Order: sequence, then structure tokens, then C-alpha cells
Amino acid sequence: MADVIMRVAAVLIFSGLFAGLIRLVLGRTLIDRIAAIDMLTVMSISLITLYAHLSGRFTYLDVALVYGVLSFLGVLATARYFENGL
Amino acid sequence: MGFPPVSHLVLATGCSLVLIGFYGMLTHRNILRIIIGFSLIDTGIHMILVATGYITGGTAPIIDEALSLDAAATRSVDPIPSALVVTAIVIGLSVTAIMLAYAIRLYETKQTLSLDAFTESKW
Amino acid sequence: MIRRGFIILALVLFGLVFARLIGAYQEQSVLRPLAEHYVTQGPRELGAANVITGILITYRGFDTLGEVAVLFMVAAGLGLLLRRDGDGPSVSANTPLRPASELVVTGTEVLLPLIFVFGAYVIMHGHLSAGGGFQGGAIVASAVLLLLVTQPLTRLRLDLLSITESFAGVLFVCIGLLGLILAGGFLDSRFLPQGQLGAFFSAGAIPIISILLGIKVGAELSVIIDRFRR
Amino acid sequence: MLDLLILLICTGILASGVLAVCLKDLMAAMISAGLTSLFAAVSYVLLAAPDVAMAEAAIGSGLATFIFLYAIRRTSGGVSTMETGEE
Repeated sequence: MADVIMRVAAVLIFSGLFAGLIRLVLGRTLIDRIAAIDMLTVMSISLITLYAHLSGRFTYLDVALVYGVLSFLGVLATARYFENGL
Repeated sequence: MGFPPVSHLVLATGCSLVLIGFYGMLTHRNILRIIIGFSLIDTGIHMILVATGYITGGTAPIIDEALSLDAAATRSVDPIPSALVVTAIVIGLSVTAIMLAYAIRLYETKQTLSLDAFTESKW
Repeated sequence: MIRRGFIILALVLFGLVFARLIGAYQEQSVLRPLAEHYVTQGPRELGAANVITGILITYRGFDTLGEVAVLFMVAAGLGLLLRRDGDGPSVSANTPLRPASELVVTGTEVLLPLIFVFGAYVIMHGHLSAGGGFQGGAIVASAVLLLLVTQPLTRLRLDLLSITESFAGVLFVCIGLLGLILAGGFLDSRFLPQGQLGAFFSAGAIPIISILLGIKVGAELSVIIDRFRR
Repeated sequence: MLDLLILLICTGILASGVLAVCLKDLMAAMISAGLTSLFAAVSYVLLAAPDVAMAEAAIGSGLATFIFLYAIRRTSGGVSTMETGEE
């Protein structure tokens, strides 16, 4: 059962990364690209978590926490840049 | 599996990233874009260094429940490139910061960032 | 046009060099002798479960000291380069900054202490799990950056930060000299009891050096960020 | 499994690297360069170097991008008199 769940999660993360990359490359406006980058960060967090489970090393989860901090900070900073607040 | 080994993939990506950054540095005339190319080269070199430290099927050299002290010699990856790259990343940030500060100073004197405007400093 | 030709030529030559390097590279299956010594003997000698932190702080401690000196010089040089002139043209100074919305300010107030705690965790747990002085210092500096982004009118106490980082640097060198006197060499961390491998109070002086390094790096990166604001 | 993950991440690195060089908008190019570092950090985790991944994510992708942001702000973004094209 757990194996099936892992496979489903891997497929979902793969398709999420793929869709984010497509939006990043094609993205019409800058805002589209920033939204795609935020999504790609979240997908990277889940990818690291999945790999930490697969390899059995839970020290990798600290890196995912750093990504969580960065995800919030990055979008906030770019948004403040556009509203002329930086 | 027809796949090449994992470290070869990362090595090839790092080398391509160095080439991409080099191309960007050579073609663009905007100083900020040249700095972006420089940081791409930086990232590529870090990837090359980390990839040379990978051992087939290795895991992180951190001793805990998942990796006992006796198994570390056979299962862990090479820690020396990792330690070098950690210092290299911080130095890369310092170099980028200095270059950006010079870019800001140049902009304050000439009100432009194009390389074509700074003709008197060419030699 | 001829310039473009030269660029392509240079790229192709570099590409050939890289292709030969990659083609000749063999992925290793065993550790090199020096790395094997570090991985097998490092935890026994130093008591640090994280071999990379052990290498960074003790075996290659002198490199780390030099690197911190480079960071200090960068912070000082930026102060010289980006000093605010009396009549500086300062293109963007005439447009007033827009304050952040209340949602962002409240969210930051909730999140900021958590990020600081996480940074402290990364610094102080550096000898047991992934992390250490540099990474934790960078996280602390990100928290300072978050504060500066949401409340752009904040003034950092630059003099206080300078004093803090100077004290951390002096203590760093002092601990290095203690290692020289009481143990094997400069920055040798074995003059304190080694403790149980994997316990929080272990690894000799590595956690103390790590904390000093984290304070110093965090303060210096905060100063570097603050110099770049208008 | 590891092969596939690395392959996908390498594709992401190359795509964002090419975007960082090719995009006309300076801001978008800068963000793409930050994304390159972010994906590189994921590849470091997959290569079993979590310390390097943490440093690259916090410093290379976080602080460096924001310093770029401040620098673009102080040089007033894309300057109109500037040639961004090639030659």
C-alpha cells in the first residue's frame, strides 16, 4: 500500500514539475513566471521530502524547511518590488 | 538501464551551464546581464565539483540511526568537495555583491549600464 | 558578424574540452584515501556526527577563518563603495515607498521569530545534522531581509552589528589559540570533553565555534544587504 | 528512480539557465538565474550533499537574488537608453 502511495506521489510531483516548467518557458507576462516559480519551489519541497523518504535519511528534511522559508520570502520580495515598496 | 551514471548527468549539466553563462557574458552589452552570466558560471562550477564527489549509491556523510559508524566508510559520499563548495558559495556571493556595487557606482556616474558608454576605461 | 564567429568558436572549443573531460571521467565506487580517513576517523577523533562540519571547522578551520575575513572585507568595501553622497542623484529617492499591507505585516510578525529559531537550530545542530555556521547565518540574514522587505523604513543598528561581529571574530581567534595551547594545533576543537557521539553536548568546541561563526556570518550578511538599500 | 529524478531536475536547470540568458526582461532573467540555483540545490540533495544544498538554497538562490533585486531597483530597472540586444 505504501509503495503504491509513493508511486502516485512521484507521478503527481513529476507532472507538477513538468507543468510548472512549461508555464515558466512559455509564460506571457512576468507575473505568470513568478507564479510558476513559486509552484516549482513547492514542487521541489515535495520532491526533497519524497527523496528523504525513499533513501531513508531524514536529515534531508532540513533542506526542505529552508525551501519553505525561501518560497514565502521570494514571492513577497518580488510582489513588494512591483508595488514600489522595496 | 540505458541511463548514464548519475554523476555524468550532473557533470554534463554543469558544463552546459558554464557554456550558457559564458555565452551570456560574451553576447550581452548590459553590465547586470554580464553579472547574471557570471553567477550562472558559478553555479555550474559548483555542480561540477559536487558531482565529482559522488560515490555510486552513496548517502550523506552524517552519522545517525540510518548510517552507523562502521557502514560510513563504504556507503557515504566524499565529504571534501562538499566542504569546499560550501565555502565557494559564500565567496561567490561576496564576489557578486562587489560586482553589483561597482555596477551601481557606474550607473550613478553615467546614468546607463551599457558597456558601449564606458569607452574611456577600455584599454 | 565576425564577433559572433569568434564567440561561437570559443564556445565550441570550450565545449570540446568539457566533452573530453566528461568522457574520461569515471564515477567512483570507493572513497579516495584522504576522504576515507576523514569519514572513518573524523567522528572518532572529533566526536562530530556530521563529517562535513568537522572538516569545515577543525580540519580546514584555517580556510574558514580566511573566508570569514573575506566576508568582513566585502562588508567594509561595500560601505566604502555604496556610501550615500550628500547630493547623490539617487534616482529612486523621490518616489516615496509604499508601506506593506496589514496582512503582510501581521504574517511577518508571526513568521519572523520562527525563522530566527530555525536559524538558531541550524547553527547549533550543525555537528549533528545538515547545517552549520554558514547556512544558519544565511537563514538569519534572510529573516533580517524579510523584516526589511515588509517594513522598509526600519533602520538597522549598523554600529551594533559591527561590534557584534568584531567580538565574534575575536572570540573565534581566541578559541583557535586555546586549541593551539591546550590541544594539537590552531583551531583544534579537542580541548573540551568529546562526549557521546550524537548527543547535543558533544564534539568538543565545535558547537561553540559554530555559534560564533553563525553570529559573524549572519551579522555580515545583514550588513551587506543593508548597504544595498537606497 | 534516482536517474529519472536527476534527469528532470537537470532539464529544469538547463531550461532556466537558457531563459536567464535569452529573456529580454532584466527582472525575468534575474529570477530565472535564481531558479537555476534553486534547482541546483535540489540536485545537490539528490547527490547526497545536504549541507551544500542548504547553503546554495539560502545564499545562492535567496540572498544573491535579493541583492540583484536591490541593484536593479537602484539602477532603475531596465534603462530605456540601454541596448539589451546582441550587437
